[in-house]
Amino acid sequence: MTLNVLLAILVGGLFAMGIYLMLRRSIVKLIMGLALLGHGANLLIFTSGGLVRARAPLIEEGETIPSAPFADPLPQALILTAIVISFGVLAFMMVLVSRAYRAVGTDDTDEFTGTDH
Amino acid sequence: MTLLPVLPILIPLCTACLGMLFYRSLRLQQWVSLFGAGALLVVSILLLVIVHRDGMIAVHSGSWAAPFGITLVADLFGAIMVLLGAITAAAVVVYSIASVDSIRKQYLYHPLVHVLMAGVCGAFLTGDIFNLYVCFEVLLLSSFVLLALGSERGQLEGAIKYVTLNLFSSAVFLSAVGILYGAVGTLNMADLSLKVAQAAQEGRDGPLTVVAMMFMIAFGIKSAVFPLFFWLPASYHTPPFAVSALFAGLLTKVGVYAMIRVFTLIFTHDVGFTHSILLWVAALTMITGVLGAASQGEFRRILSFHIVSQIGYMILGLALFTPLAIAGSIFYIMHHIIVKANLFLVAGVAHLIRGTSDLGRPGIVGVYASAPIVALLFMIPAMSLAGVPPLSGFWAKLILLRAAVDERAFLYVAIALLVGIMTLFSMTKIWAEAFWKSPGESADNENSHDDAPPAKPPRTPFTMLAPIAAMALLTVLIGLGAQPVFELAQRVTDDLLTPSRYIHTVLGSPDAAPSGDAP
Amino acid sequence: MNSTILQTATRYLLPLLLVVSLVIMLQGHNKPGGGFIGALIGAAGFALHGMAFGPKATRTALRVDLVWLMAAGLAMAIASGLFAVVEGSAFLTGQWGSVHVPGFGSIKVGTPLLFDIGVYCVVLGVVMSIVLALLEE
Amino acid sequence: MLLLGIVLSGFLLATVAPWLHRVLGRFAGVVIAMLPLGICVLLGTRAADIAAPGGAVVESFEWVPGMGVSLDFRLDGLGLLMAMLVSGIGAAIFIYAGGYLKGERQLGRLYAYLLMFMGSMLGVVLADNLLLLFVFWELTSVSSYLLIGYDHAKAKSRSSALQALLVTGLGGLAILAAALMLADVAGTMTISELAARSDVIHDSPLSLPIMLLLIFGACTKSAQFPFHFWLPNAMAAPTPVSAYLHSSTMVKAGIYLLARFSPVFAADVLWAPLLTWIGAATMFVGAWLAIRQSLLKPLLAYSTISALGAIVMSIGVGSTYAVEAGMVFLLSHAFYKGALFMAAGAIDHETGEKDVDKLGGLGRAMPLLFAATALAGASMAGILPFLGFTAKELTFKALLKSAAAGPEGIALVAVFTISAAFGVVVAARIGLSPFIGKVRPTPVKPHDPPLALMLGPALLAVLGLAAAIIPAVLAMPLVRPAASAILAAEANPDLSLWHGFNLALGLSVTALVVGALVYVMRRGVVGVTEPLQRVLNAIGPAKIYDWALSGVIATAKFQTRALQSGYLRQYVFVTISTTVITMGITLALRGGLGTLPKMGEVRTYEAALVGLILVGAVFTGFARNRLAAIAGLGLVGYGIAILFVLFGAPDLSLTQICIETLTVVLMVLVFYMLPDFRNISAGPQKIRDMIVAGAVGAVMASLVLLTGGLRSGRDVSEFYAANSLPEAHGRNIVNVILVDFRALDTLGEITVLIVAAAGVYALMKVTPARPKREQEGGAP
Repeated sequence: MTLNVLLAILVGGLFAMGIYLMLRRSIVKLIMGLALLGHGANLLIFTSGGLVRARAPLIEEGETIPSAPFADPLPQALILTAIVISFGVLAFMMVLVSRAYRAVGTDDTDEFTGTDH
Repeated sequence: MTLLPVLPILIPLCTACLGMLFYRSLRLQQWVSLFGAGALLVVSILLLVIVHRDGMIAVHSGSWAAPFGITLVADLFGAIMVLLGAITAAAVVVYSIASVDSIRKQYLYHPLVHVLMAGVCGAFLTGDIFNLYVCFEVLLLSSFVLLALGSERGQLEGAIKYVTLNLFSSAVFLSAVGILYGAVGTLNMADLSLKVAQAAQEGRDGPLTVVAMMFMIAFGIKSAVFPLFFWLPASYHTPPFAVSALFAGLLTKVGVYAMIRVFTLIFTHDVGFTHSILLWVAALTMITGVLGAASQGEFRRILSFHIVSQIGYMILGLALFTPLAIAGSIFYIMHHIIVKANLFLVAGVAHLIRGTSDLGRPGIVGVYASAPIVALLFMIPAMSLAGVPPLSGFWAKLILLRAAVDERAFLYVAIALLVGIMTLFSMTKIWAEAFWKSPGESADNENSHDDAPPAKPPRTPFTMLAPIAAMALLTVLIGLGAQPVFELAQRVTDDLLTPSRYIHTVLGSPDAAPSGDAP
Repeated sequence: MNSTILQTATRYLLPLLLVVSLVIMLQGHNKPGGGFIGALIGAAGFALHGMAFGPKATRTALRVDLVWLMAAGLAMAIASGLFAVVEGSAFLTGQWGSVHVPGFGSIKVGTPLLFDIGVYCVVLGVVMSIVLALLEE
Repeated sequence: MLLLGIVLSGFLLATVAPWLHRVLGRFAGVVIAMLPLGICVLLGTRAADIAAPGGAVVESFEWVPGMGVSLDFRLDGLGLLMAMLVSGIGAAIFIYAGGYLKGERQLGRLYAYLLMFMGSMLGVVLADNLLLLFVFWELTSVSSYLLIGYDHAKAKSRSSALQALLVTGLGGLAILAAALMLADVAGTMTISELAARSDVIHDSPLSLPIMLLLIFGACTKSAQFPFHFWLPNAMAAPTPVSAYLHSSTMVKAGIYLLARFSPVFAADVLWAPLLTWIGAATMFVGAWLAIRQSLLKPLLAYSTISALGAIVMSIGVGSTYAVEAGMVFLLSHAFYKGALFMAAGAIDHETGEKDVDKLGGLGRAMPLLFAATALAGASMAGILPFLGFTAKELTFKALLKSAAAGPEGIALVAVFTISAAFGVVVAARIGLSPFIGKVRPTPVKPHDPPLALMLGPALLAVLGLAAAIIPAVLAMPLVRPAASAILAAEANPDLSLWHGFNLALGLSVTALVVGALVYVMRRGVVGVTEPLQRVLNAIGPAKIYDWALSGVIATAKFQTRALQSGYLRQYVFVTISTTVITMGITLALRGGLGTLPKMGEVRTYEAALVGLILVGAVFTGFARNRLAAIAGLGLVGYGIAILFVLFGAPDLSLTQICIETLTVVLMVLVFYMLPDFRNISAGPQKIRDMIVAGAVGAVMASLVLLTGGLRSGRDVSEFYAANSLPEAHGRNIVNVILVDFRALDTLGEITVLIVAAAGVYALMKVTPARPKREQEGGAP
């Protein structure tokens, strides 16, 4: 098994579990599903951005360029941004869900149908 | 010149910043907000004028040459969209003065509106696909908060659906960006255009088509096309009217904008496949949306479903992919942002007058008799939405219909026409129920056309009427002066269908392969 | 969570964490770290404080209104980009100079650093307001 | 500027009409009437210019050249006839409306709508651009909607207004479609150029659909069977509106359109028979239904339908005689029907009674009105020496001529004779019976109506007589150019009243006699018409309209309930299924197996780590309580952090650890307030969800595999590596990207964070106030 097969399985697994949780009726599971989905997407970028067992993209003292082989820094920056954004979204979503629970009185999304009928 | 295209992002951001600094004084916040919206409007007019005169502008943020830094590109399309956004924002901010309660304002309502605008303008101006994602998140999260602000049960329920489906969209978008970067090694949209075309030439385009479909799904959810629109009718009628109007005018159109941008600039390597899917999407979106509207009995719900149906028209233009058709889409977007935002604002006034948004009794009734000006201000955008000539919506539909006739796509002509008359049906339903029906009406009251003077409704504040009137005037003006607007749409189309111009502006020389040059 | 152990621990941990957080922020340009991670570590310290002494005490300890902190951070980040505009370059173009710190030698100081400090402020403000809002529930 | 000014003046005056009404009060009608009167006179002065064959006043202004829409106006014979009717009758109507609706609050709006209608109608008949015509055409529909709904507090008014709008609107769309195709085929939008290209149009495969769509559109507007049903309902409008729009002008727009296009389509084999028989059927059904009515306005409405059918039939027959007859019929109908409508309104207004059977002996109380009504009625009945007689005579002549060609013509003659006889009945019912015989009590004591109500009917009734007696002055200048324009050849109608004793006269007399007989034996005849009425009631077009409308709404409700069910999991399911199906199909069709890149074998610890993360994910997915799920999620997060370290991403790893810790803390804090997990999904649903989730996983995994080998270069990261230290003064490239190369992203990112914090804070602090006025939204 090569490395990217392994990571493909990991990405696929995270997406699958994320989706499965999103399809549950519990709003708590919904959030966890979204969290897993976020992890999956981050790893997807990490993997398809060119995965290598490489040094961190840091320039050592006295050098002017990082010594090869170094990992592609751009996907890392993208993922960092994405992690932070999904944290913000997740935090908001968690509180939203707890407020909705308080307003509706249940954690079952099947009861959240007031706005569509 | 290097600042101007950044300003539509910076002004709202700074406004939001100031609003937060003054968050303890609602008065100051209000003035900051008004000033910011005004400044944005002025700057976006200026931007459009300059771009129209001198051609598109690319600004490399941080002075890092494309494709290494993030490039902001103000082409005609982007500039027009920014202006439309600024108009909507200005109208909504003025409208909010009297219509949004002080609790919401204490909890940063105004700064949130401006952050949303920063995201919207950023999305219209950015030339970088990942930055587009970031801008989407900015506008999305501020829309989440604006939607839920107030914590009423309906808001919370609607927000959960809205948030969940939009987050899924973001995840798809993000994954697509990741794969795209992995595949072609760049994020700059102009560079992507070159690289994708190159990959297609080398026969490596199969997976890229899958990525294209991922973008279609992600933007499809955001623009609420069939069958990805559920979040919209579930939530758009729950927040304050000003917020609904802002969302209705702008948010789905950001999705459509992104769809048009990506499927004219980057993914044109497999048009036969991608755009024929879009054609079906467009048709089904038009039909399901308009049927959804026909089934509703509440002012904003009817309007919400109509957003869906109208998005179908915009996608239709993109899907037909002829110059005239795309010009039709552009025209449609311009018309729709103004008209749809305005209709939601009118709904707010009707709500203010009658204390409810439901149609029929008990509900909004008798506005025609008691507030004829409001009735007129509803009639203009409503008829425009239904495509009644010579208002703006007529021209938008006409262009698309001509394009479809040119392509001999008669099925779509028929669908577009029938959806048009269904739209007319919905609008007259609102008109008949909310405006014509009288409060004291008995089963078949004879002597009713000299109806008793209706109960004095609450006075509609000037700050609510003025933005509506201004936007109605704009609707009429676009209708009567359709030619310049159409020419603008044609120029936009010309730019869109000649990606080399965009690429040239961003990357410098026409076929510059990015090299490792220092900036 | 009125634990004496936690309170005592926090008294020692908070300053330590704050120093670490500042160091990580400042060295971020050259080593792993940066404003974001730094702020998270700092926030962890204050969060600990909040759990030990209650959110009200933490708000006092923070000494600064969180909304202002966030706004100031954002303003700093924007301002760091506007320096270049004054010079006629594009928004966010890095402007560098060196500052001579006695006993430390010459340090390169630039607007990206200011930007990172802005990020630090924002993240600290954000995390703290979320944590405190939840603790106050 | 003449024609443009004429058309626009109505719209301009409309904008100030409500204000005029407020300022001028009861004189507003008269003042406003000066505009149509002026237009009528102005047009009259141009009659000489266009009398010559092919003569026309032409104007052209640019409007939206990009879409081929220009303000092309063309005043030819046909346009002149129509425009003079619109403006002339309009003048009478405005005066009449001022009297009829005296003191009404919303009269100002009525004036505005009527003026808007007048402008649009003038636009329709003067436009020489297909799309311009459509623009005005739709505006007539909209103004008709607003006018029918004038009594907006009545449900009947509203539904009638909607019905008229939908039926004529549908027709309007057909015309739009036809216009676009026609423009495409013929390469021009100019109506007057189409006739010259009729062979091009004829040769196109689109010719038939264009023609059918045009006929459909015209038939809806002109209330041709089976689209006639909206017209009687439109009588819910106040009488001035009925008299103006729904008898003398708007309903003739369809006829105008057919007349306008007959030079283009006359060569088509279907054109003539279609129009002839649609017209004949309409004429017959209208007449048949008319004699069943006893209320004033329905009586007139059905007879209008019949008359419209007769004119369409004439255009269909298409011979010189027939077209001439049609134009004379159109003119005479406008005169007498306008007069009768206004008279009927006056009767209703002055007596409070609408039922003809309950009226009688009014002649003594209102002699002037009686005189006017009788004159108009006589014209309608086709008695010598009224214009109605001339029209009927000419029609008979034309039909007889075509009857010589075959049995179809004979059938037409028979149908026309019967319809004419029924017309006599209607004329007698309105023009005669209310005024003669025994005086019957009415809700209001009758007396002659005021001048405002008298002027219109009297004028039109007299015109019907005068035009017949001195045709050379009053009828010829209008009818001849109109017929010439339709025939595209010089017409020369013989408008003299007396042609000697011939077959046409015989048929005219027959119609009169039969009419008189039917009038006398009306009750019996009504009994005979019962079956037709019953069939129409059961499966008639009005019924089909109702079914269609409720069918569409039922479909809409069903569809929306199915799609917009309110269940979030269904939304998520549909959205995700769509995603995975779309991606899966594309992958299968276009994917192609790329070359898998060589990345080296997996090391044991890597496999173990990935296994651990997967276990964490599965644990989260199937955990029985929330703490376990949070723990599983934490495992995933920290595992990924380690993975980041292994593959050269220390910054990511640090961030991931911090964020993960924070997330876990928040989750514990928040979910503390929420109930623990329950098992609420049914078993089959779980399996279905697993299949979808598995499919997504598979698609994403194969996508990762496929795209891994595509990577073409690392230009961008090489650039970062090369420039990070020298240009951006930083050794940590990731950080340099974040704060310098792509700082704009970071700016956006911190903005997102601020918004999230604001959102969390607001959600925690704001509790919804009790529903107050300013609080909006919320679930019902």
